[in-house]
Amino acid sequence: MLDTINEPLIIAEPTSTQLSYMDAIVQAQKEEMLRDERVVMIGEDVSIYGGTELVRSFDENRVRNMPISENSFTGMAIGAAMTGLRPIVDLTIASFTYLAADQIINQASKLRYMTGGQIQVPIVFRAGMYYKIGNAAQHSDRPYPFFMSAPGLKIIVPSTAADMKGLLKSAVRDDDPVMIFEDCNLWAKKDLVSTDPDFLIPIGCADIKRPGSDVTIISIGACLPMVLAAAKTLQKQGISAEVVDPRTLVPLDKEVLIRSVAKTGRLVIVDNAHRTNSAASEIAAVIAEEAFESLRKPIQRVTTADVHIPFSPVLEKIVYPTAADVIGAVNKIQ
Amino acid sequence: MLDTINEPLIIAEPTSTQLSYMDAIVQAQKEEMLRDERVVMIGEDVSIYGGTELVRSFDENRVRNMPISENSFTGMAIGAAMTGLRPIVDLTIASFTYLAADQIINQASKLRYMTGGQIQVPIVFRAGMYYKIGNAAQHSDRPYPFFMSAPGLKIIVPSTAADMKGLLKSAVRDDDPVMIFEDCNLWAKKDLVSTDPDFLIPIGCADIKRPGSDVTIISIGACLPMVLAAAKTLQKQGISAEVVDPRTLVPLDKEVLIRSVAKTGRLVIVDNAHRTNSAASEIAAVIAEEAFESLRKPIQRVTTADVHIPFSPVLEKIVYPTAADVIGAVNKIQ
Amino acid sequence: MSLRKSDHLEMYRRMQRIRIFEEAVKTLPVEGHLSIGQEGAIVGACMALRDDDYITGTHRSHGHPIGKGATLAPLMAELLGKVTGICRGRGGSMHLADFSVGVVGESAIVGGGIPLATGAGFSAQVRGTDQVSLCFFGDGASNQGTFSESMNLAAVWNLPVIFFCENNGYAISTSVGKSHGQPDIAKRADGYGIPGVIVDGQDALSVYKASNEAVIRARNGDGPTLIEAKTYRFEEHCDNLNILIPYRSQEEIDHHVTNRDPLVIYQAALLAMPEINEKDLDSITAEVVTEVQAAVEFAQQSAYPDPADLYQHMYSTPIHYPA
Amino acid sequence: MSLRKSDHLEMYRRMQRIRIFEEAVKTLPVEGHLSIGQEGAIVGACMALRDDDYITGTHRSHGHPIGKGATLAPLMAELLGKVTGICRGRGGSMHLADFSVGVVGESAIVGGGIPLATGAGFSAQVRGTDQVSLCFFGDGASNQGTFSESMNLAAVWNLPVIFFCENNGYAISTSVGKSHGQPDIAKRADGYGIPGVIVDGQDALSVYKASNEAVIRARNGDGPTLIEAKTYRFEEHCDNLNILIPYRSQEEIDHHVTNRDPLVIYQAALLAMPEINEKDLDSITAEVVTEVQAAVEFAQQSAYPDPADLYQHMYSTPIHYPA
Ligand SMILES: Cc1ncc(C[n+]2csc(CCOP(=O)(O)OP(=O)(O)O)c2C)c(N)n1
Ligand SMILES: Cc1ncc(C[n+]2csc(CCOP(=O)(O)OP(=O)(O)O)c2C)c(N)n1
Ligand SMILES: [Mg+2]
Ligand SMILES: [Mg+2]
Repeated sequence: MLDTINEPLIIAEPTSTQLSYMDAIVQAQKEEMLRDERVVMIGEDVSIYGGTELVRSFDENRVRNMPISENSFTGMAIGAAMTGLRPIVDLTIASFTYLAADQIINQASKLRYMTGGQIQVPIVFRAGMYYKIGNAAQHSDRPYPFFMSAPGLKIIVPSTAADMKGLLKSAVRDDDPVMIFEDCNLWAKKDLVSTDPDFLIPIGCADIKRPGSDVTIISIGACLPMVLAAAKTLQKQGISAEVVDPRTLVPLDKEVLIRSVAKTGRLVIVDNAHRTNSAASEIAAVIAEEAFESLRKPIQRVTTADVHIPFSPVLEKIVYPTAADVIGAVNKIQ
Repeated sequence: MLDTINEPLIIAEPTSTQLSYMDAIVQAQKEEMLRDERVVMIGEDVSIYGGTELVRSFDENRVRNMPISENSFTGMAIGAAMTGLRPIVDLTIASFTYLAADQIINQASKLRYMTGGQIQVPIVFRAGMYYKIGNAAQHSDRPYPFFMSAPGLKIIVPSTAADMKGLLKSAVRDDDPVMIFEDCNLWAKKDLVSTDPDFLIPIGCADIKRPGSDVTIISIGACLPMVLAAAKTLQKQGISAEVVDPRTLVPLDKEVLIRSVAKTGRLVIVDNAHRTNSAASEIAAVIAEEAFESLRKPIQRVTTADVHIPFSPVLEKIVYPTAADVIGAVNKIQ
Repeated sequence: MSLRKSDHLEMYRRMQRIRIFEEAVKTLPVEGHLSIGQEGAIVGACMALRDDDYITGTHRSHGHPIGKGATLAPLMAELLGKVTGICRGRGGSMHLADFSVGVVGESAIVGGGIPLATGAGFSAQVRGTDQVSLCFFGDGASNQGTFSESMNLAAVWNLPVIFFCENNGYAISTSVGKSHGQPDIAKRADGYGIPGVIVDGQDALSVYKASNEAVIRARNGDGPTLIEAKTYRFEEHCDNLNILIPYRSQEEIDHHVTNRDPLVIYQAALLAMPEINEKDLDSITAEVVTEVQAAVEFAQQSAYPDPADLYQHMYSTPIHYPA
Repeated sequence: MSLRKSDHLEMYRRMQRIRIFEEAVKTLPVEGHLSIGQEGAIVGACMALRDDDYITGTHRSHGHPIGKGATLAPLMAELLGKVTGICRGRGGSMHLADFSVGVVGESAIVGGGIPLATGAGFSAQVRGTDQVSLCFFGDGASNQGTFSESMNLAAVWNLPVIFFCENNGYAISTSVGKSHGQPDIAKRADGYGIPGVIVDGQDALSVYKASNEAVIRARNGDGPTLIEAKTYRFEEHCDNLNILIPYRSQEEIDHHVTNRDPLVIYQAALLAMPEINEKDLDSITAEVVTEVQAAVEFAQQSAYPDPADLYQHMYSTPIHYPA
């Protein structure tokens, strides 16, 4: 298959239902596995972590439990993707992605190019970000920035059940490797989600979650509920914030981001990643380069501090960005 | 040992000598190994890749050849650092750092914090960036941005033999994990280097490689010779470029960078890393946030394109930033 | 080295400490991976070590430092996230590393501690001490590449390392039978030219014996040993898991709890010794109960870390930090 | 399956192709890791495979596709970075992956191809075909965690995978003796409950026989096999290395080149067969010489990729790309 521009994706919404973010993950996978028998799911303890329904619906050919060998079962899935399957790899906790980084970066992201397009790697890597729950530093990373620096991957960070379902389904149908970072803090959060089995949200499209005119707040992943709350408070102060969710970090939908900043002239970026080399940093760089003339004030990054996630709840709760931080940042640039 | 501010480092230059970048690496290690018997070197085929002199000077207790097991020998060195040694780990080619990313990030960078300061991890990870030499994508990465997003590491990218020697020696003496990214394109480049065995360059200090007044060019790692050449050409055009080398990427010497931009009002950042989430992105974000009022024009990132490094020389030579690119970027913001 | 009466009583004390500590944890608002059922394996191994020897452990981190002789109060305080905790509240339940008794890390990255332990052995060798390093890891962890890589490293360099597998039959919900090409993990040793030993992990004395032999080998410069202790976890993997598909039967659990409790087995062995009587054991149990109660009170009464100290312990030599 | 005359001649042809291809490479301005000396191991293994079976290889990537039956010209063009190269000039010497003959990757990350091959076997199993997957890797690669992890994965899921170790005695300058706890890599198989076989890699027929048994096992659903072929690399690791401390003796090299050349050994075996004579072999050699010459000419006359196509082949479904 040669390089082609993504087929226009049909976005239909015949009926909708209230669905949790977790159920959206399960449903997206189930629907895609029913639709296409090349889609298989592999991971550790696949029967738990929301996988129970899949284990009950598919046999061991389609849902496989893995020994604790992250680099190799990830590589195994990549090899399978190269030879006719479309695997979904559940890496469970995002801090474990480092163990599979070699296979994800050196193999999955590179092999299409390195073979001159002979091989394609249609694979989805799922990684769950479990933080804010006292898991301490070895279990609490939000490492999407890490993988953003490797060309060849597509990276998505859905913030609602609908985005999760539509983007995860698009990821499974994409012919390139896609990493999807899920946020455990959103698991229970419900949302109206289309029941159309072909409901898709295209990769690479940002979404304006709240229109506004005075300041652009770019919200990454699970920052969204908190950012929307901040926007509400700001509204009471008379500041109209436009909340934009990139949804896809690679490729970035620069156009929508730039258009919003062109309108507001002010930019705050909110990201649960550690500050240095966060997704917020990349977006700030893009805007400082491509929309500088629109900017009236310094770009503000509101991020997690450059400190490891501490176990103690009194320490952990102060490391992540809060609505107060967002409001403070917005006020700083009024 | 409790948290203390770094002791002021003595920077003395009794005599100097012409030394290549490669010899600076070898000498720095040899001097530190002679000075402190806790310093050991481990890596694959340590007798080659510039290690011959070390193998001849020290016995197997101090210089150990490793099986090809990057994650584990890196972890082994970390365990040794926690129990009284000060290892230098040669990971050879930087693309192999992904294999050791788990131990570097999940253990080395985190354990001091996670043990409440009970344990310290004085270790140096060396990674050589071999690119521009037809090695293709699996051997040509420049992955420092990857590790910049993990708190707890110090990251240095020396661009001259003197910086290499002084920084590598500081890294060995530092009580925290330090990653040093070496550039094979500089190996043969010679420079005047102090012969004082206590010659150190402090980690976290940028260096103005060329003073100027019209534009700041921040040059990362091996971009320097090319950037200095561009600055010369610009001078002929009547543009006075100040060339600043951060030398350390984490922690970043913001003060020096901001001061330069405050003077020139214009910023170009040159980085051999892939564009997205490059070190250039982080620096752009810092400046757009903390020195925005000084900026008169958009920040320009001159980086390697977001494409894997191709093998064919006709393709490879066009992916990296060139002096013409730098000049173009400067002219764009005049 | 054969065990004297005082050693036996110390072994019993440490096993009871783990058991009673963990029982107390169950009553506290703490999520944890408990070591109940595995006390014989842990303490049997640790008793073969000197105080200055090293160990590394796992996410199931409470038992290892206790087995190695740690004071209980800072461990309990850590579980509650207090500043008096062994890790100043930064580590928590999966990371009770007490460096003062030689714990070089309790890694919640499965398999992550194995290279660290290998490194502690390497360090001892380079520094020319006769310390040894013992690495606790699970059956699940044995499938990480770090295990085979580290065994090979230790074999090649003849490092004083004991690879000690607590094979409790499961990695969360995954049984050894369904995750290992063959079920005896000790058999892997042969591929790296080192001895591999299987031992009944519920029999602390057998564990001690095998560990002691491995320690002697290591201390004499004869290199690493792999020990696989077949043991069993009495509790759920950890207490916040919602496992809807059962992976082990109640009969299996009951069998182990009833017939294979390492404390009961060791008690019987002790009471069969002429020099030890029930009173010896009862008074130890009573002491440990008091000790654990005191630890809980200490933990509960301790302060939380000061949020102002968030950045403390990030760097030994902080430079421009926090930025 | 026993070999017919035509199979023998094909085996000989492929071995000659590797040898003569590599000899030609030596005359070109190409840096490469040559397979000279290892032809018997490579071709012996590949001859046991069907065209639709999979293989993965290593940085020493020239021999594997040739062994699997690839056309030479696109391989040679790739070495010169031409657009007619098998990878369109993107891959180069360490990456001569020809997917059309089932090469799923030639990984220059040592040990990186082992999981990929395991995945190709997994894929065949899920898709319900009877394809098998054979993984070439070196003695050095066997120390990567991916090797033990993948063997275990294949064992647990009974995958149709053959782990084929080209043990040429060295990983760059590091000998097996100094990097392996014990020198027989095949012995590691036992730890994962799969068969491990040692074979003389310089004897293509023995390699074929062992591989064929493993392939039959795999195709029948009986799971993976580890084969260790003891072979030898006649040339330096690659031709841009500056190794100042000798790591193998000239006598050792001479011994292998003189007495253990797989082409010479196989030639002798062939000529001992009543149905094959010198003329058969000579005409094959002549054909291969012509074929290689044509490949060199094709490569030299081909164009370089157009710089405008730099971004081609990055994505199947490019979105906002290049940015
Ligand atoms: C690298 C990594 N992968 C997965 C996990 C999730 N996890 C935590 S404990 C565990 C099971 C470990 O099993 P085992 O090694 O047998 O130890 P046990 O829990 O039985 O003591 C898993 C998979 C993890 N913490 N780290
Ligand atoms: C992960 C990784 N580590 C190190 C290297 C550098 N390297 C290239 S080839 C090689 C030796 C490989 O030895 P072996 O597996 O025996 O293959 P051989 O070269 O003998 O064919 C090494 C260390 C690499 N390419 N990848
Ligand atoms: Mg277990
Ligand atoms: Mg070899």
